[in-house]
Amino acid sequence: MTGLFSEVFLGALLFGAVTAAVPLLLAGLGEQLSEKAGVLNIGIEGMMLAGAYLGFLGAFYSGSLWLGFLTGAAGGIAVALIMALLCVRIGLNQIVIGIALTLGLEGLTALLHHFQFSRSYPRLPAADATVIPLLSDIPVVGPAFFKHHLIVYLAVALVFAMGYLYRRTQLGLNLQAAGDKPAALDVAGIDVIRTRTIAVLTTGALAGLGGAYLANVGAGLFIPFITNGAGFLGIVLAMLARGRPVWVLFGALLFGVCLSLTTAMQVAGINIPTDIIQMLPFLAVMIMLVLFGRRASLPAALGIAYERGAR
Amino acid sequence: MSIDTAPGASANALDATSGAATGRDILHRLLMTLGPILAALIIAGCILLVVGVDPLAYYGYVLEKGLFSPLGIQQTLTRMAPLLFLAAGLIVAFRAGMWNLGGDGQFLLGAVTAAASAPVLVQVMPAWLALTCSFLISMVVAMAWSLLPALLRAYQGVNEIITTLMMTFLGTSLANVLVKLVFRDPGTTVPQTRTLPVEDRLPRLFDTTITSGLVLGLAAIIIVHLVMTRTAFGLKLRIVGANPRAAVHAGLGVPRLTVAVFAISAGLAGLAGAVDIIGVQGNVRADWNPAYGLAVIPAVFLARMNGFAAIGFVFLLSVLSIGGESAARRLGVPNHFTLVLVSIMLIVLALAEYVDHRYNQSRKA
Amino acid sequence: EVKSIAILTPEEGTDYGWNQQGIDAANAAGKAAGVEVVVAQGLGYGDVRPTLRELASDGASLLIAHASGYNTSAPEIAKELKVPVAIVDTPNGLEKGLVADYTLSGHQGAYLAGRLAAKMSRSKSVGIVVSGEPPSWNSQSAAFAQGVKAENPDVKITYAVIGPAAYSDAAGGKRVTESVIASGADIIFGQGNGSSFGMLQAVETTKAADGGKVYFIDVIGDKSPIDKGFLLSSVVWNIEPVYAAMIADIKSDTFGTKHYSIGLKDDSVKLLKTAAIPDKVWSEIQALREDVISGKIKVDPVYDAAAVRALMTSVAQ
Amino acid sequence: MPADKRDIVALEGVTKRFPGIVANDGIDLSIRPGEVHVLLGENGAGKSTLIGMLSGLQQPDEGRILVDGKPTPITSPRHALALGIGTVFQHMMLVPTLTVAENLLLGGPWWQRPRTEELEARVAEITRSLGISVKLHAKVSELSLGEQQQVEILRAMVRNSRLLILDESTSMLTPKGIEELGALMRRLVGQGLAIVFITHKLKEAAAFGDRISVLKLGRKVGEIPPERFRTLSEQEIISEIVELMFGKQKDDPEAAERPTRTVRADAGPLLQVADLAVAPTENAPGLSSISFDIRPGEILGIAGIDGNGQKQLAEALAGQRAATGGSVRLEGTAIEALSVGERRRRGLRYLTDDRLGEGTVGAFPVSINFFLKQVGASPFWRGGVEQRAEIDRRAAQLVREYDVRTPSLKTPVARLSGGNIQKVLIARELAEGARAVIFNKPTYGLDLANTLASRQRIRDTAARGLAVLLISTDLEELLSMCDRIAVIANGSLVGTVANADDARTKVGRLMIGLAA
Ligand SMILES: Nc1ncnc2c1ncn2[C@@H]1O[C@H](COP(=O)(O)OP(=O)(O)OP(=O)(O)O)[C@@H](O)[C@H]1O
Ligand SMILES: Nc1ncnc2c1ncn2[C@@H]1O[C@H](COP(=O)(O)OP(=O)(O)OP(=O)(O)O)[C@@H](O)[C@H]1O
Ligand SMILES: [Mg+2]
Ligand SMILES: [Mg+2]
Repeated sequence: MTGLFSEVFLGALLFGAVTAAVPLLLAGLGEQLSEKAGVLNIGIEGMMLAGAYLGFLGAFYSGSLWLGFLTGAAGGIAVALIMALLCVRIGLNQIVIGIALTLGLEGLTALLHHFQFSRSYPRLPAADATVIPLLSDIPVVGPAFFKHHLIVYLAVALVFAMGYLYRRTQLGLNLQAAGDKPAALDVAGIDVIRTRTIAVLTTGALAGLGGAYLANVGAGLFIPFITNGAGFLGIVLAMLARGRPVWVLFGALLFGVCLSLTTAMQVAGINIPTDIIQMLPFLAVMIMLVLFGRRASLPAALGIAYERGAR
Repeated sequence: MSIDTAPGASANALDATSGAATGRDILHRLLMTLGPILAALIIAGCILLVVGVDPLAYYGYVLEKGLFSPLGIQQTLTRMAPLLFLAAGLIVAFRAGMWNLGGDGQFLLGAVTAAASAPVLVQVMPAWLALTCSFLISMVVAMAWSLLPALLRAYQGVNEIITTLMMTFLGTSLANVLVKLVFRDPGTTVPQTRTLPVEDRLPRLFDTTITSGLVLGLAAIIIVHLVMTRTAFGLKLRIVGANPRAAVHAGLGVPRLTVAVFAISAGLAGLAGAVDIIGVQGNVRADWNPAYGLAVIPAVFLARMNGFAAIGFVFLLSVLSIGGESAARRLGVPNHFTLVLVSIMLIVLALAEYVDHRYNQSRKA
Repeated sequence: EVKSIAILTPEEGTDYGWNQQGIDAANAAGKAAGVEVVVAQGLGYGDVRPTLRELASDGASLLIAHASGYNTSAPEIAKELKVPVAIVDTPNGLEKGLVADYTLSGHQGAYLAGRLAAKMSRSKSVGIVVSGEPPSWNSQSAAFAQGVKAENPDVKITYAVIGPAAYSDAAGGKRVTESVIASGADIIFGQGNGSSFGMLQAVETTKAADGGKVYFIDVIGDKSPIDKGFLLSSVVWNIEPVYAAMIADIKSDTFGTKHYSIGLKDDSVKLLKTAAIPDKVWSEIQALREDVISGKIKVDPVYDAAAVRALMTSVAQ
Repeated sequence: MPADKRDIVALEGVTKRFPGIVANDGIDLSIRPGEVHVLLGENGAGKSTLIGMLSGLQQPDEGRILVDGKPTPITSPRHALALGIGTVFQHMMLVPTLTVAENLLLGGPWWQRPRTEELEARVAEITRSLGISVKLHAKVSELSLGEQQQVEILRAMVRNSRLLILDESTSMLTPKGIEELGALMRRLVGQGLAIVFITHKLKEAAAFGDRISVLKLGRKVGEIPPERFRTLSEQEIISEIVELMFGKQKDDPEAAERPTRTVRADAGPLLQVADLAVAPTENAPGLSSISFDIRPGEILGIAGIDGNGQKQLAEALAGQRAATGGSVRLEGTAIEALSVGERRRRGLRYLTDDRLGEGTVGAFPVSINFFLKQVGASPFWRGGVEQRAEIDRRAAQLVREYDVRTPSLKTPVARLSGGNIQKVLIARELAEGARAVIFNKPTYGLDLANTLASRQRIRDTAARGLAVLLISTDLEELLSMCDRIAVIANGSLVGTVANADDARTKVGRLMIGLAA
């Protein structure tokens, strides 16, 4: 059986795990940002779909992946803008609008795909990888972690950038205050609405980018419902991570690895139905919650719209 | 701290200010619902125009096939049954300030349980008894599925959004495993459960194709509404939802009530699954997941967790899904357009509620 | 007295696969018989009773429920409204005048595809990637594996399911296919709806272990219009004869008394010839095709997922 | 009234309406450097609303605000800060999950790193001159309410405010703290600042103010300008204010009246607490070996600086907090193992100091809030079904009896002013069947009339033969009501004194850690 698991194959499995993890990572980081600022962003699946569709459109017509990531992020921002206007500015129910946006984007992108691509199913060429010298020569680990598109390294760098932002900057303080006690932020002279708007728009950009990566690199094409619930996984990751970006990274990787594990076990001929293997990451998380889940600390004002001077 | 006060708090804020409904109130509500629906239709109509479809024809078909044709209205009413049960379950949870987002998993497990038990039970006992037992087992299984999130929330303070979402992912997979490995009908090549014969399913109403599950669903949601608004138990749950600390202070057994809320909410979701199987579907196929939960959640919010309003919104959803499918087929628009229409409608309705609220406030000032 | 027939499909008929083949075939059969064809597509896998009832009330003389998910509801509606329906994957569901079954299996074609793959694999390693495990795919996966082993027992077969209900998981299709290619396969036999485009993309963008091209063998439909030179073949189904026979049977009152199937014999299942297949190989395959038709080679369909997995385990080692 | 050139800020005819109420009605006000302007008024008179407009939280519906003589709409809190208006709000405005330092830094330019060193230097400077100390690196949630209030004052100072507004900032302070804050205010106005000071304690007004304005039902009903203020004695000022507020002449209404009740010495104790212990938590001290008895008709006071375990004691008695040892007996039966609800049914009542946080469900109607602790009990519920008529009837009765000022029974209770919410709570706790009552800071935040009324209720309660435990940080209050006063420090009772002539000194000594 060891023969089956050649270095190349193991490398490919892990590479696949990372590729699957990146959209989850970006969505999770985005959701975490919104939640920190007090906005429960259920519309993130819709933002990812918009990012996937527009990202693919951009990359396909321009021939540049980077432009695709840009248009993807813009797509996410466009959806986030609606969310920010409706939920942050005028305080509509975040759950209603979030679900509505997700449903709407599912329908809209499927509709557009139908009229545009459903006869030709265009596909992008392979994403070019930035090979990190030396590190990429390590067996198994090298090809798995150090031969990705540049955006993957940027996404990982973002994890640490966000960690720095939350803990060491004035903006980090503002975000936390916006989620924990928005009135205190307001009287300190910082506009809560603006802070939350910025957070939601950034979430949109990250989710859109995640969607674009999923379509352009993960799949190389766009098809309806391509995100398959990745946004909801992002929400779960963000909540499990309790405000720490690194935990989003670990969580995303766990999911990615479990997906690859499914393939590995099949290739090894272990006869467990995929349904059961697919339950593994969720089981793992549930067990973690049962063992260590005490008092998951969410921001006090999460999900509650802020209105100045309201009683 | 946790997010728990959010859903209940807003709901209660609304229901506390709304006094007894007068005729004018009802008229006003109706206008504030129909107006936005019209606006949503116009917006969605513009999208139709862009893709080259006549919106009037489209809506004509939606109305005709979802509402005004005898066949259409029967289909619409039949579709409502499971949605009503789901809505009832969500009302309990949301009013008590708990985000049961695990409805789909509970629904599927309830469905699988019903599909596994009913065909067997009808062979050994009278049909009415068999179906009743089947309903009860489904309810219990769904309740059991909610136990872990309930206990974690009640005694460990673990946020239930995460746990119920996880359990819904797990429940969906488990339902599939059960269908494929445990309850699989040996007589078919397709992995699905045994089929409950049409004669043994819930009777249809009068001479129509409407399932009597509709009556059960209506009864469930009305009972839930009355319990939540008119009884001590309901008030206790609403206190927990609006201010958990006040509930502790008032001596309510918050952990126990929490578990009760989850059990009721999940039990109703399980019944939704059972009523769909025993009333309409007859069996469960592997990988079947209608994901009703996602559409029902906003409907319940828009109804401000009021049971009667929820019935209205569920009806609207059903008309759109039945009529929209037909209209799409006739006019060559992909069926996905219905999603866009529902989405626009939700947003416009939410906006209208906001405008209405603002208007009322400025009038009172 | 057949005025119109209706076909119901779960997804849009633009997938170069199951849905498109069904709709195209219904249209062709209808045209040939001079009857109107109503297409209800993209219905999903939920409850289609409303659509069935509506189509029946609109006067369709035959409802073709073109998804295994519809095989409980369609016979019920047939009995309720006394309308003939055709369903799939339910061989023992026949009822005279009401229900006919057309359990389709391209296993004979898949067997040939397996022989083809074994002949053409440079690395002596091929992969099967599926997005789910419905019976008709299982029988093709199994037959493909049998074909491979019959051609050359030394060829390694890697079998991978993307995940449960991963029909639209294009990224998953790509990821799993890439892993399978990394395990050494240079020919991929892929079955999946939306996800098969992800498989195709993986084949197009990943090099085999020897640095050469990886080829893709598709099923049911013909993706050559969107091929970029990586499509080796496809087990193409032609359902038109089936539907034509159904219309004829309704007219002659024999509907619901027999099974319809497709096979190599009448070319309702055939292997797609592409430029990537050398003529010599193609003629060998054609010879094998005759053997299958004549019964010299017997290919038994295996529908059960567990049996397929067992088969894969035994062939993989 | 034309604006004076000397005013930093002046209000001209400012009106603010809320649904169903005119919170401010044509108010004129002038605020000058070098003056402490005291705002007085009953609960709900509109003081905080006025402050809200000065600090940019709300906009007036009519009238205008002048800053340095120029009409200036104060559009946002940020704008108010820029104008040099710093506010310490009635309700805490600190982020509990951040440290004190981070809270003080909040509001800086977003792209910057928080300038912690700079802040530390600045804080050191201010605290030195003010004579207070703050723990810069403690999480706010770990601080007592008194400490939090100091942080808020410090924050206003750090921002170089020209006008400092203090909305009921003394309500959480000890007598010593109040004195210090008063001295601080005097020093600040000495440096040329303007201060607006809101309080319900007339003595504070007389002691620290230069100018007094009195609000009543949203209107300004009178003002004592500095010229007059300086000519009056404390007693004269107080009686003038009382006249403005209540329209009747009266001596210092708060002057302590010793309890004249006599506790029957032969009666056995009604509430007995022995060796009660509670484990400390992350942000609250524990309790250790708390023991006391209260006889029927007796009021036992608990004095002490806020945050020394008062809340823990009250909660442990009520059953809301798990005790780790000791016993609690009510009328001889042990109740320490019973639930909150069961203890209440036996007659133990707890009036919380956290009215909005746990005492009420803000969004629920006033009527329901009367019965939060009786849900399911007859006659308001029969067979579990709500009897709305019965509830409304009884609620209306309680509203009348306890003089709750509410637009209607259906009004969400959070819309009431603090004093009226308190009346709802008192009515609820004293309802039928009470045997022993724990009052935790019962008059916190109440206006004078309400304070007096509440105290009278408590005395009446005891007079009916109930045992009363009165927890308060207000020594005057304890001295005016209790039979005995115990002092709590660091989670244990450090001594108990009978409320005789020298009680004040004895309690004071115990509180600062000396023997009585
Ligand atoms: N006057 C009142 N007295 C007691 N409780 C009240 C009163 N008004 C409202 N409530 C409380 O608020 C809840 C909501 O009341 P409301 O009459 O608005 O119910 P609802 O949910 O709108 O039901 P319905 O649609 O039947 O009117 C009631 O269940 C009750 O607990
Ligand atoms: N945002 C608001 N919405 C509705 N009503 C309000 C609002 N703010 C204040 N009120 C009402 O305006 C009136 C004045 O309230 P305000 O808080 O100014 O009183 P106050 O003088 O500060 O009383 P207290 O001494 O109790 O703090 C009260 O009746 C209150 O209920
Ligand atoms: Mg009502
Ligand atoms: Mg106030």
